[in-house]
Amino acid sequence: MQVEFSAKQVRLRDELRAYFAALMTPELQAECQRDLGEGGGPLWRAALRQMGADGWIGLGWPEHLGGRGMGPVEQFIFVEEVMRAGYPFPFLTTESIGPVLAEYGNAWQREELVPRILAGDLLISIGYSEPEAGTDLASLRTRAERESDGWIINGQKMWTSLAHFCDYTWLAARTDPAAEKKHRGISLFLVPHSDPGWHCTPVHTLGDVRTNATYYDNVRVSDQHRVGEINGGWRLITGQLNRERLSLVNVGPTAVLFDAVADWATHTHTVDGRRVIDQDWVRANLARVRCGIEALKLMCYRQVWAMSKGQLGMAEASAAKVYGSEFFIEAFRALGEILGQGSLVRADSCPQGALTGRVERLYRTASIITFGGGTNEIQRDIIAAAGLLMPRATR
Amino acid sequence: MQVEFSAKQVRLRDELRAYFAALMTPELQAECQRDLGEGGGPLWRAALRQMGADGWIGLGWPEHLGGRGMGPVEQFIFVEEVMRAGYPFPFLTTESIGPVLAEYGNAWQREELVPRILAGDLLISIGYSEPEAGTDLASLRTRAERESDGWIINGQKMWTSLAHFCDYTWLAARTDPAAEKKHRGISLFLVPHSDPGWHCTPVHTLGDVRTNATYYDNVRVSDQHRVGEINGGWRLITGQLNRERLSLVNVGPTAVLFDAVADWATHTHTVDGRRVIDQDWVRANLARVRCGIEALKLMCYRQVWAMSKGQLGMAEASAAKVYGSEFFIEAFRALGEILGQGSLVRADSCPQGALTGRVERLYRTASIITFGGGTNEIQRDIIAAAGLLMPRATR
Amino acid sequence: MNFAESEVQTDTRDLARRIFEQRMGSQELAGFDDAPEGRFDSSLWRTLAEAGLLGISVSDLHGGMGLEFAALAPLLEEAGRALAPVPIIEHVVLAVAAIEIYGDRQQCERWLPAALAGDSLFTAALPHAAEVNCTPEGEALRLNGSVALVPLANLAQYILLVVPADRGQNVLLVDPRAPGVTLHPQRFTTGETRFSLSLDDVLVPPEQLLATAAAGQAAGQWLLQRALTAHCLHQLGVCERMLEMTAAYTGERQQFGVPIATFQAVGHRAANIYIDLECLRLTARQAASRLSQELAADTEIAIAKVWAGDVGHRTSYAAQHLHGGTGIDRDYPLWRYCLFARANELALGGSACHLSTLGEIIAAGGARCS
Amino acid sequence: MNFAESEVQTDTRDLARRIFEQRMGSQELAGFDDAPEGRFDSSLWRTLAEAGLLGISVSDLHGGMGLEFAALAPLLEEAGRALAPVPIIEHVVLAVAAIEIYGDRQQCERWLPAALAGDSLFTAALPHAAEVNCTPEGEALRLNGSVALVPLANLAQYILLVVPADRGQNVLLVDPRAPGVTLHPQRFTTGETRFSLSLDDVLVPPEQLLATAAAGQAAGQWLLQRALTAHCLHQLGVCERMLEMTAAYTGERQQFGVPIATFQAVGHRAANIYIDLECLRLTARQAASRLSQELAADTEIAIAKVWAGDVGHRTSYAAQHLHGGTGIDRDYPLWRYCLFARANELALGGSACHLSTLGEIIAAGGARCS
Repeated sequence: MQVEFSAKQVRLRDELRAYFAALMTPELQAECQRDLGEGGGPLWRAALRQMGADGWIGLGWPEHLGGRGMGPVEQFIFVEEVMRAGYPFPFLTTESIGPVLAEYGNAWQREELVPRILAGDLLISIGYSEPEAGTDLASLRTRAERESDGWIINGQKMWTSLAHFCDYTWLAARTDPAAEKKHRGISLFLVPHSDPGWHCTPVHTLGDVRTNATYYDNVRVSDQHRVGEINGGWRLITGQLNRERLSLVNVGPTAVLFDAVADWATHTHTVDGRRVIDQDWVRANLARVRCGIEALKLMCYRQVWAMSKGQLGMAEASAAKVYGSEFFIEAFRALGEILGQGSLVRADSCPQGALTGRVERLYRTASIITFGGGTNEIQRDIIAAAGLLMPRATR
Repeated sequence: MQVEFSAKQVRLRDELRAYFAALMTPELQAECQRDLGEGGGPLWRAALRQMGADGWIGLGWPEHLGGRGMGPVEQFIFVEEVMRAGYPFPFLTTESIGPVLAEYGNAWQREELVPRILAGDLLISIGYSEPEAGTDLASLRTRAERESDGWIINGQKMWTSLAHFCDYTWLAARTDPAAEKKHRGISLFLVPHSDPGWHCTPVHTLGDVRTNATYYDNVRVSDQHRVGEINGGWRLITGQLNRERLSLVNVGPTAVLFDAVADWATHTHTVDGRRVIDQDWVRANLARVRCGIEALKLMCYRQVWAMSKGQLGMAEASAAKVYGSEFFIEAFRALGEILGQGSLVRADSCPQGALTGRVERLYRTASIITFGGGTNEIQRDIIAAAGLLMPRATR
Repeated sequence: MNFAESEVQTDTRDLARRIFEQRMGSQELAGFDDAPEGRFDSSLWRTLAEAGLLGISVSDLHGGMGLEFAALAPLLEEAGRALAPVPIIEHVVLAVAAIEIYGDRQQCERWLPAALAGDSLFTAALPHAAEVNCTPEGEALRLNGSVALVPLANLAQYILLVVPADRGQNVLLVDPRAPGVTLHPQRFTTGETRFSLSLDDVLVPPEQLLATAAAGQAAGQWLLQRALTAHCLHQLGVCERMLEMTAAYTGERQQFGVPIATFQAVGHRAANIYIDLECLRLTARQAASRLSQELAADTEIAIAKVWAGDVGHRTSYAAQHLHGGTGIDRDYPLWRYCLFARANELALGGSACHLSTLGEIIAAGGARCS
Repeated sequence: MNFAESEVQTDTRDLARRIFEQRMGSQELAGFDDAPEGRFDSSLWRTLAEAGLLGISVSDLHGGMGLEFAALAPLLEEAGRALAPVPIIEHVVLAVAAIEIYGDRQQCERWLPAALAGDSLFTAALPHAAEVNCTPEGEALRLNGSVALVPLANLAQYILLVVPADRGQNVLLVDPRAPGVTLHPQRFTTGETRFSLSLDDVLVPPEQLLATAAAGQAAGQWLLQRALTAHCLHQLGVCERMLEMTAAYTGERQQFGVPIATFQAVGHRAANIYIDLECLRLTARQAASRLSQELAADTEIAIAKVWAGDVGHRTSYAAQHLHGGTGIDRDYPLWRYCLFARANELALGGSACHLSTLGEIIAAGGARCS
């Protein structure tokens, strides 16, 4: 085992770090802050296309798909750096849907859509959850019915994040209501947001980030918009979610934050003249966070290495997702304690990029990934069953 | 709310503390240490009878049952002090079986046995668990069958702690194998250990403490030995367990230990000349333990106060049991870290009563009460159902 | 030993709950979510004043009820349950109490009647938020520096400040409209506007000084104890409501054909919060009880504040998680509670900080269990 | 980046596991439970020596395999899984390595062949356990003081000690039979006898000194890094076995008519340990890898030792709890693992202590993530 990057990988990382230092202009940073770290603005779009044009988005992709063929580890280095830079990278599109499309998509999807994804030109939101189908995703009710050579889709989706600036929704819909096992009757479609039957209304959240409810009223799509086999959607969903998990718990931004808080505490003095970091509890909080970052970093690296060998295990992916999502919550809390009252001030009252406002917002938004991307309860069930071969409850 | 003892209660506590300081002679302490904090030796027996003769064991009991009528709070003060003193007090007999016998027992049990319990003259072990019936107690298989005017009992019990020096086992046995609900077919008996069909073999444990497997081969008891109604045992079991929980998590010994470790760390120096307590992590460990002690103390006091008002709630008793049992584990760990390698030395290689050997043994034995006395999983189920009115799974 | 609520506590709780329930439904609360003028319902404030609730702990000489600190506990807990947009901690627990205890007769007569009647509003900031330099100027004090995150500084007649002094602390009232005082709006985590104060050569006349130097130090400590305990009690109310919502929601929300509460992982996580709340409830109320009895309470308050931080954090995340997306949807009320739990957690120092304080007490030979 | 085991690591693991599985069944282990002469299976030791496993990391000049530190990792993990009664950490990781690296040619030739052949046994104690005063006496050193909990001091030819020096540390070998050395048996938490050493004017001749003063300081640090990492790897093996036993037991044990593993609370607690083990596995192996590459490793080792303590503690209690009474019954093998998890946890400082070390590194500007 050797965790360290090769010399070539270190050069790549350094190149990327310099690249993003230049790309993240103050104007782009201000726009991203205004958009609450979610992206979608014009400068953000331009930067994404720039990354595409510069060949970064498909860095690790095989060349025949328009990538540069460098492999999963290098792709991960890119994602980690873009996230460290504070750019809201649309990793759901590029790192989870893109690869599934490349593997299971039809000719149009592979030849038209995938290249546009790698060019930073196409964005896709995910439509799985419904009001009555959250953790029990297989019970979804949105229906797609055959109509001549296409499909007509009706239903409603919840938490369709980013949909308001994406081009398509990656939609799970029921195509066989009579299937004995519910999850066997589901197919996947790419629904263009240009369809007149597609509607999107904002849902405002604790973290201020906007998400969406999306509505499908007699949306008509050609059969070309179907992904994979009819009634074969479940496999695509689990494949997409497995890939999503690794991106969700990317440790880059938290590592940057740790360094910044540690440096701040080293250079800031309390009223009584001591350095902040000379308070015992400040050190203890930092040390605890540092231990967690190291573990999560290793879990992610190990997984991306396993992907490069085609060995990604289900239990390991779930373990990283559970650990990372719960660790972030504790990390933001511990770092917030160090910043004290300052971390109760919202970013829009702080100087741009101030640590305090960042931690305030991160603490407020951290719960999403403990239930999003497959609840941690389900992930623990998976670990017990797939990782420890423990029998499952029959339900 | 006023947590503090009344002046009268403070005097009682002080009187008890002085009493036990005298009672716990070095010889008795040595015997208790030899018996691994479990009791059963001749000096231990003599001291128990002395407490009985001095009127302490029944301190809080009503006068018509042979007590001094001072109430549950005063009874709890007594138990806390006897446990603080390091005397292995047989609280299962005195604080849980005794009261149930007094409430549900027949004339012989109330008039003969209860007074002997309060005199420190009668000890009772508990026989519930079986090889196949642990958490699922209602599935127990030990059978009691009618035979003329008495009962004939056959079966095996596990974890019959203290049985090897007790006089009776408080035994749960199936009396109606046909009962539709398994827990409706159980009755309780007091089985005298003098019966030739009663056998006891030691089971040695991680904590060195001996427990027992007990065997019942055609044990014959008169109907007088039955407690409560035929097939009405379940209620007695839950009543006994509810009372047991409070004793299991008595905070007294841990409070004494905390003080001792804090004082030790204040007066001991590290190799580099600092006081042990001047290390930041030592303070943090102590502070964390201190917070837990305070919470557990208040939970126990609140419950004993509720008992004095006849209001003991099921969810609160379960909460104290779960919290206390899991807190002890963390407390012993944190205090052990402070003592360092010393807490890896067994008491028999330490000076009598040394902190190090005490913590070594406590850490080793601490898991028992997370599954004993009703597993913490069951307790959490109870809290969710009885405390939060959440629906339960049908099983 | 007595764990029962006193009759007057029960009365206060019932009265406060009735008022808050009548006046502070989800819709009313929504009106204060991003309140640009601060989170203050003047009409609710007047109702509380008329009910006598602003004077619970003030002597009847000054028109109050003359009750002990513990009588305030139910009001604080209920304010937490309701997220009532009224400055009970700053006005009642701190400013009014400071005037009554440390003010002279003139100061009491000048300010207390209007403060109890709801006619004049006070706010407060303790040293935790203040970087202020005080220099004597005759009998007055000259202030320079800044104070962060003062609620309602724009509406208050006076701001109670506790600031460092040469020897000890100074406890004084600053007029937010006095020359040299500038208010800068700051958006607080809960969404409302608070204010950062700049103090440039602000002169505080002697009639606005309540306690200075060594006496001020004692007064500052006394106020800090009250403020910490008040945040713990408020936190208790906030967390209780979060747990109630979670138990109810998971009991109704169906997935896989059953209420999700029937999944053991869900029930047990809620049970853990139940236990946590027991710990917070008992330690917070104990702190209030000791303050009432004027017993030493530094240890008990530090312990309660550690629990208030830990339990607030854990309850908030458990509640969000068990609600799934609903927990963060601003159309469902939980999200607001999460923010107030965070505010209480960090008010006057988080758990790690108070754990360290407790460690210092222990290292100095205190906080023994005997 | 490469997370695969090297071929030689796989070979070592396979070989070690085969030997331990053949030789160390429950019954064999039971024979060492309360070993009054210390926990040492001399026959197993000879087998390991014959298989070359005592010399993995020793240069082929001295008859070893000449492999890097990481090649020892599988041996340490397997020793943990098997609870093998052999002093791999003291003899192989510490004493033999110290002689090879810090000894001169004579010392190497004198001791290494017999040590690798299993003919002479070494043990070791680092400063954590030592309160020893060293004074020079010509070219020799005079020792006074005591050393706690030395395993197999009764059987060893020499004891490697790292003790404080005037400027730095001294690394030396003490003959337990030398005048002035007294061994006092101490019963260790695992049940076996270890020894407290009294050193009264013990003279250590120059040919038993390996490194002194500043050089000794560096040597002592180097040995401490190896010892800490070795305990983490051993802990990994110990905890892996506990989790395997727990998954198997709960999958078979029936209550309420179903295997208890099907209760979500049981499955999730086991899943938490699975996650914990990932953390320990990756951080411990990373520490070994950095030592192999002779990279700076203080931060990574401190992190691994924090995990080793936390994971050992949590795994032990989860395993005991999920086994119910069976977990503490000495007729079932789990209990032994619990004790070794505790021993590894506290060896050379527990998690709290190493967390504090890490905090110091951070405060000095180190341990950044970039």
